[in-house]
Amino acid sequence: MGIKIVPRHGNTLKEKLYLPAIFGGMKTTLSHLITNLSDTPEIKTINYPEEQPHDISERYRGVHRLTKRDDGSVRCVACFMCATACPAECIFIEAEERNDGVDEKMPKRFDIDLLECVFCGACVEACPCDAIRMDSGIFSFIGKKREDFVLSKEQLLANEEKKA
Amino acid sequence: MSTISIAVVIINVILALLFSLGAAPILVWIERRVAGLIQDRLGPNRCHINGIRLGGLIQSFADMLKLVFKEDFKAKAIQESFFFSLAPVIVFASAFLSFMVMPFADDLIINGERFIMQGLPMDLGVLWFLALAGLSVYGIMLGGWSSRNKYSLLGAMRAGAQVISYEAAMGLSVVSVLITYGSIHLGDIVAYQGQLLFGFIPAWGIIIQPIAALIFIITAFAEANRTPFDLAEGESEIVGGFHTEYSAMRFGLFFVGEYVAMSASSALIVTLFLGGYHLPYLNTQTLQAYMPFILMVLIVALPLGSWSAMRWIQKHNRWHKANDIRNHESAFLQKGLIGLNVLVIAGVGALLVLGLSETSTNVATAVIQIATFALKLLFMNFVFVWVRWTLPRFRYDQLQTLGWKVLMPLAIANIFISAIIVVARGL
Amino acid sequence: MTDILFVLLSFFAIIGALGMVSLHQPVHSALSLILTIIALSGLFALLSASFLFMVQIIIYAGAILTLFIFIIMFLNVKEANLPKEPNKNLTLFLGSLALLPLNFLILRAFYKMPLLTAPLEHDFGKIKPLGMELFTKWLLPFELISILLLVALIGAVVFGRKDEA
Amino acid sequence: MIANSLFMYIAVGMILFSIGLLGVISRKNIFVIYMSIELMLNAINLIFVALSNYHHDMGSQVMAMLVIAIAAAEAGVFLSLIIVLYRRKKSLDSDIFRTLSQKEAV
Amino acid sequence: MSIGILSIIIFLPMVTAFLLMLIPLPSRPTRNVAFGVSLAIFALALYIYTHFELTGALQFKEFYPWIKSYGISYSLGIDGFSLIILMLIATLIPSAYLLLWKNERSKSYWINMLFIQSGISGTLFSLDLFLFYFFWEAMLLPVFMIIGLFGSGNRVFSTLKITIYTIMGSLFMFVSILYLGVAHYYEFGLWSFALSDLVNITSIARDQKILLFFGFMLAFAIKIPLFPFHSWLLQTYSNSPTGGVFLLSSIMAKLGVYALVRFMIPLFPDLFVEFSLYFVALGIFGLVYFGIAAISQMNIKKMFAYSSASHLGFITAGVFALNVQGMMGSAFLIVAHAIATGGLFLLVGVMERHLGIRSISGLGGIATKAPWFTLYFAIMLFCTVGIPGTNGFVAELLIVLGIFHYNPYLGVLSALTVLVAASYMFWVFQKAILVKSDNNVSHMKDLSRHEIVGLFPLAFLILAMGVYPDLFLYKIEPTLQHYLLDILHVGVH
Amino acid sequence: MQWVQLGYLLPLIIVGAGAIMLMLLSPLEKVSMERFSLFTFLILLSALSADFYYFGELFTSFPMQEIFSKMLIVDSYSVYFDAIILSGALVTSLIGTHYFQEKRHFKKEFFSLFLFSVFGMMLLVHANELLTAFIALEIASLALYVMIGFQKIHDKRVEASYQYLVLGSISGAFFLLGSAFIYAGLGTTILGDMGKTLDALMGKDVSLIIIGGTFVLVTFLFKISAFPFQNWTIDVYDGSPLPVTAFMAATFKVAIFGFVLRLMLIDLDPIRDIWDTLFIVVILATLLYGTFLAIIQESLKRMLAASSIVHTGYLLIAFVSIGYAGESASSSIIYYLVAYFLSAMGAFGLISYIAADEHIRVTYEDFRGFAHVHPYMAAMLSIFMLSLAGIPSTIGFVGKFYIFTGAIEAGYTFLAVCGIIATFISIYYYFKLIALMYFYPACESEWDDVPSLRGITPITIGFIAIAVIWGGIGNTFIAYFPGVDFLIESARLSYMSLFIK
Repeated sequence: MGIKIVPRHGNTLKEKLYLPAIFGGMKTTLSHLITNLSDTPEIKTINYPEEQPHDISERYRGVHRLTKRDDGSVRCVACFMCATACPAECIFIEAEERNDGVDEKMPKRFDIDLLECVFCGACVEACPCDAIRMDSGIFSFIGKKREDFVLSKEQLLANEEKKA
Repeated sequence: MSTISIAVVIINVILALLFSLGAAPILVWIERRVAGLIQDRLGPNRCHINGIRLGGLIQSFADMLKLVFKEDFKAKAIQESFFFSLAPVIVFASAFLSFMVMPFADDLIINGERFIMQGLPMDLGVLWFLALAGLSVYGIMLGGWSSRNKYSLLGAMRAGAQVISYEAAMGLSVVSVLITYGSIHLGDIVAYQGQLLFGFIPAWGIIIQPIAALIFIITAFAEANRTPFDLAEGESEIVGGFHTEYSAMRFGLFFVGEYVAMSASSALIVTLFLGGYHLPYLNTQTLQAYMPFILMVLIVALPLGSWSAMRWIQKHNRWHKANDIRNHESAFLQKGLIGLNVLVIAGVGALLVLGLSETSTNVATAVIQIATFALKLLFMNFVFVWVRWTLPRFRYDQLQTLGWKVLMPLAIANIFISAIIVVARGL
Repeated sequence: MTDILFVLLSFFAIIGALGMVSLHQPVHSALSLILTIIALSGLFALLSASFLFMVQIIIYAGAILTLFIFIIMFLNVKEANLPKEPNKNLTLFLGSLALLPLNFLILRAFYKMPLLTAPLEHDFGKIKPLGMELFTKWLLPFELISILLLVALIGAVVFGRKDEA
Repeated sequence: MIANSLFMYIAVGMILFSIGLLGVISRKNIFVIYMSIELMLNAINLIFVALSNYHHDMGSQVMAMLVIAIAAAEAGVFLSLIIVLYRRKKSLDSDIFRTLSQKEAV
Repeated sequence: MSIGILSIIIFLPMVTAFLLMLIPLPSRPTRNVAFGVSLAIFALALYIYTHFELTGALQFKEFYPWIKSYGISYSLGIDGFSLIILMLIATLIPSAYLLLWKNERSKSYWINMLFIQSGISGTLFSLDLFLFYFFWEAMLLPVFMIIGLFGSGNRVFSTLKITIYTIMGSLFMFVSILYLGVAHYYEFGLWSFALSDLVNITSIARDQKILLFFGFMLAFAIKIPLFPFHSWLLQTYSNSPTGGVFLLSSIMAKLGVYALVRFMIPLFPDLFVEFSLYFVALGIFGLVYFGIAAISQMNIKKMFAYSSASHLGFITAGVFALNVQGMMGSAFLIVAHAIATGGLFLLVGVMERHLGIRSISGLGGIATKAPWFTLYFAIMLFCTVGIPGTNGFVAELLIVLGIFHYNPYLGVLSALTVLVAASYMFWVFQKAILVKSDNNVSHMKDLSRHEIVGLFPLAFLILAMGVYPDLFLYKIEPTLQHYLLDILHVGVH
Repeated sequence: MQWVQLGYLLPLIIVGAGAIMLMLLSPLEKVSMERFSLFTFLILLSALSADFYYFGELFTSFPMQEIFSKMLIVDSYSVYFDAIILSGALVTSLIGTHYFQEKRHFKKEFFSLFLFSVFGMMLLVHANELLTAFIALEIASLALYVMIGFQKIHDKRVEASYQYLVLGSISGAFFLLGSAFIYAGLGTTILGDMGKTLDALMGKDVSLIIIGGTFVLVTFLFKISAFPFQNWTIDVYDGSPLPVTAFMAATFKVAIFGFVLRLMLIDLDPIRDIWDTLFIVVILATLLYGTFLAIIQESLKRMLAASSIVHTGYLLIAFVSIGYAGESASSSIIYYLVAYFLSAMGAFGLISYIAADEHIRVTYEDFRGFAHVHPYMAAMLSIFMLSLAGIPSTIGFVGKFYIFTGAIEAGYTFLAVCGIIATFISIYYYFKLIALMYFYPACESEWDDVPSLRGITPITIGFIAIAVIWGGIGNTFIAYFPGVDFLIESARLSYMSLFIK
């Protein structure tokens, strides 16, 4: 490692004047403006509510969902791994005994506060039994109160995997 | 004071108000739309009143309303609440007042009475602008200081130092312009620019004094705190600069004041360098002499222009859902344009048929000149916006270096050269 | 009309000046001074010195006091660093008493002078005749001012720059 | 009538001048001291301009302009000096600057 | 341009002193050179003495313009009165060198002595008042140096004191001189400070004239010192080195009297007459006062200091007696007292060098150890007291006569007071020299050869003048006649 | 040809242009400090030689009257003062050479400022109009303020600068107010015209001019540090670098007197006697208080500062005598200015030379036994002290002689006596130093750091010492060599030139 001396550019008079470069830049922006005003715009913006985004990738981390077992019951065993892994501490789990014999424990409550969540996906990685996923594809979650953003177990379970 | 003079005065004031204050929402709109279009996106285009969006212009009014009705919040730490409230007023008022001396048209003569077409009929001219530009910095500095917020203070400091340093270069560049024109009165300056240079080039300031024009435009950017000199706001490093703590209408005044100041700068640039209210090759005398001819050209040109505008609207002003209320807008605009055409042609036609009296010629000249001025003003404002979305912000030391080491010596050298030329020509 | 304006402007000028000497915070003082200066510029306008009116606003209000306020804010003086002036008002009062005779003496000398009634030329105080006056009769002082400003500039640079060593 | 009298202008000017003088004498804040000096110069300007009107002579308006320029020059030096002082002493109290009266060498 | 003999007398020591300052000679050769210079001046003085004509007019005049715009000139000249003092100086200074031959080791001592000699001569010869003032002040500096450098005790303070004191007096004189100059300018339209021109002034009002008179008088009174202006005296004398005291007491104090006669009489003849009574009285009062003060002193040096002052009061009284006896007596006493006091102080210096003490109570029995010393001491002392046979007797007799002529009551008073002096002088002689005491005076050595030689002329003069006074008086008489008859217009009684 | 008249202004132009040239040169690394000293010296020398071209000629003229319109005057008077100011500056630059090179923190701009202040002073003498004079005064003062505070690392420098600046500005405001009143009364501020108008006004009410003149005099009294305005002097002189102190004490005062004498003699002449009583009080107080201050000082520099107040008192004595003995009093001022200038310059210069090393102190006590270690320096210092005290054979004596003669000639014998009293008290504090230097044994170690006598500074000081002596005794013995008479004659000539119409 040494210090790399980068030669300074812009020693010619033209470059030192700066004005040609500035006018060049302004020409570029103007050409964009005119193109976009003309019949062949390059505008990439979609008119969102009316036009929906069509290029969301499959790996997009949307709102969480809790997966179900084949029997429709919650897959989660309330191991708290996700809550531990969560950097934003937005997962609140209350465990209870599972009496149906399928497993030993299950969450009594499983709340995720989306206002806290940073959508990092650490909980998904941490889950030992693939009980939590973020493949619902919901990129826009709307609520009118703060309380609306705390998703309960039921709501999480209700989220469906996004179909491609 | 006759009725006409009162009317003219009122019209003048209203025009000044329109050009400055009324222009503010339009400028906001232009800014946002142009920004969008330059960056390959749409600007605001949704807000509407009964389907009428005017390309998103309504959004500006909506924002205004929002600012007016928002909660006026003041942090508890702010002790100097008087100055805190005063600051935006100063910014706004000084920007607004500085617009007041711009001539929109040549002196209007009605019934032998001469009216100066300015908001405030003063002959101080460019000095008035310089004075108020100097005062406006108090608003920024007071606002930043009384906010008791270090970011605000930093912003205020930056603004203060910037304005002080650029004011010098600005004043000097103006001096060289004044040497050329031989007057400080803006009306005389514009009248001078109605001449032709070598018989075929309009003697606009930008052609006679390109260096002064360049310096003045640059410093005007700095005085108006516009990018690339908007370090006072510097949202990326000091949050929002001097207006971090402001909200609601207090913020609104800052916000509007900035656009008014921009407008005022543009108006001065137009006046000093872009021929003011003159159409190229058509100064007041020519206009008055060839008035019928020009009106005829107008009758022909206006429908043509409207027709292409209508074509454009038809093509672009569509909405996605067929049943949206906003789809009516296209038709409304077309009807409006046609109505305007009819009105203008009828009026002008009536004038032509009835024959032009001197007064009506004068009034028509004034109207045309006001329109010209408005167009030039709009163009200059557009340039402001255009530059903003092209150039990145300066670093602070670069800003000062530019001001003191480049612009100032250049301006002084320009004064020398101008003076020598003027004296040589005079001999 | 002019009388009312005169009274108002003088009132503001004096109020501003009083505020300047009596307020504790330097920023407040400076702002009061701006009030005075703007009021004074109004008085200049009343005296039909229109160019000076502008100059007063541009130079004094626009440059000198901006710089002043800039520095005050720039130093960001804390309350603790301000001088304690417990007897300020008392000294101001006593001082004003002491200055009364002087003022009386001076004003009495002026009292006998005739009023300014004669009409002025229409371009009195306008920039053009003023410029002619400045660049013919007063050329030398004008040039000297440039040297003075140069000296001040060097001085400011000397004081302002960083000490090496 | 009032606004027409030289006396009134001089009176205002003298009042301002006296206030300035008072400020210099009785305040300890170096900023205020300097502002008082500026006020004095301003008062003198008012007197000059009033006299210009009185004598019908624009010479004294020129004088007032020169005075403004002088004030600007002084302001430059003064402010830079104040910065130096404040940086060294961390105070705006003119009474603190008493190193000179102390018996000290060099 | 020729240089007159008086200029040589003034400038020879000065130039020599400057040369000595620049040439790095050690102390001893410096002293030898200085002594040589003083002998040379003695020779020149003898030349003048022999060529002096017996008139009251000024002789050996020299005149060069100096500052033309103010009419200031470099003009010199002597008359009989100056001549006496010139001779005195010329005689005393070589003796002083001899007396101080060994004890003063520093080079600057000798250089300062030379400077003093210059200053004294200059003061003595000046005819222009400006020039006179110039030398009068310039004379002070080397004294200042000599006391400060070589004195003892609180010498710095005493030097400052004497300097300020004397300069204070002389500055008032300065103002008076300036006033006279201006008055001359107003009256004649010409600037001049020459004595011969200033005496012509008639335009000064009496009130101013009185002030001017006292302006001059103050300077001289301090120098002499007269009664109320003596407070510098004690400390200075006791702290000064021997040479310094010698010069102060025997020469410079006399210059005060000299200047009094030389300048005040021509300038203010009427006032001189008018105020003479007060000054005679003051002189006699000084005589008594200082005499009593002397008695109460234990320090021998201080005692002599007071005794000297007391005699000077006597001299002053004689000057103001306005008759030829008084004035001649004064001139005579100036010489006599200069010699005697000078000798005494030199002897005290010797004693001090050997014993290191000055208190009278510490002495005693010196006579047995040092016979030569005792002899000279006795002669000087007798002279001071005015024992017949010494010149002191003649002088005092003349003065008493003069005062008696002037005013019989004062004359009687003065005759009585002379006795006071006798009493304490004898007491000292007895206590310090003769009576044997237990105190240790064993360190006392007798005088060395140089000292014996140096003191001999003094002792000789004392006796010679006492025996044959006319030899010395005839040269001065025309001058005094001139003063009294031509200027003061008082007859010789 | 009016361009030829520029020749009259040549010294002024040289100094001004030189100052600007030095300013432009100062950023260059290549040019060393020594070179800057040399440049300064050369500029001043050439200005001085240009000045001497007109020296001793009786004339008066308004150069370039069409352009400068009587704002600037050149006459024998100004030429004479120019000569004093320029030689003062020259001497300062010579004696300062050592100091500036020893002490760090003197940058090259210093010399530019120095020349600017010389320029201002010369301009002040040439000014023929009140505002022009004020601007000239401000140029000189501003440059001085900066020169005082140049070494920012010392608190006392900056404080001295501050103190001087504040008080100077206030006094400047008074000057302006005074000018305004004079203008109010007379309708002009040009010096010759004012006098004429005032003559015409005599017998009518002139109270405005009196008030205005008083205010102008307040500034004057302040700048020369007379009694009610003397407080700054000691602190500011003490806080300044020594050569700057010398420059301020000697040269600046000369320039101020140059202007005020012109004002008083030409313009306010008809009403001048109004201020006599005021001046008498001021003189008495100045002498008294200055003497008191001088006695209580311990530091030599402060003593010299205080003594400069006393010297101001002497000068004022002559100033007040002008009314009745115009010619001799004004030439006595001019002569005394030279005398004081030489003595103070020498004293300050020598002390600055001795104190060039930072840790040597300059109180009285520090000079104990100085003569035994450095006899030549002590001798020179004694000469300067004697001259300041006014002991015969020095120029100070002759100066006092003229002052007092003038006072007596004007009928102010009383003032002369007061001056005399102040003089003999002054003996105390001057002779104290001599006594300390000579009458105590040397303490060798303390003076090891004092530089030996080498270089340009001590030679200059030596010349000053000789000049001091020569000014006291010199005359026309040596043909064609200027002595006392020459100085007096040229002072008279310059006085006469004021009245040429």
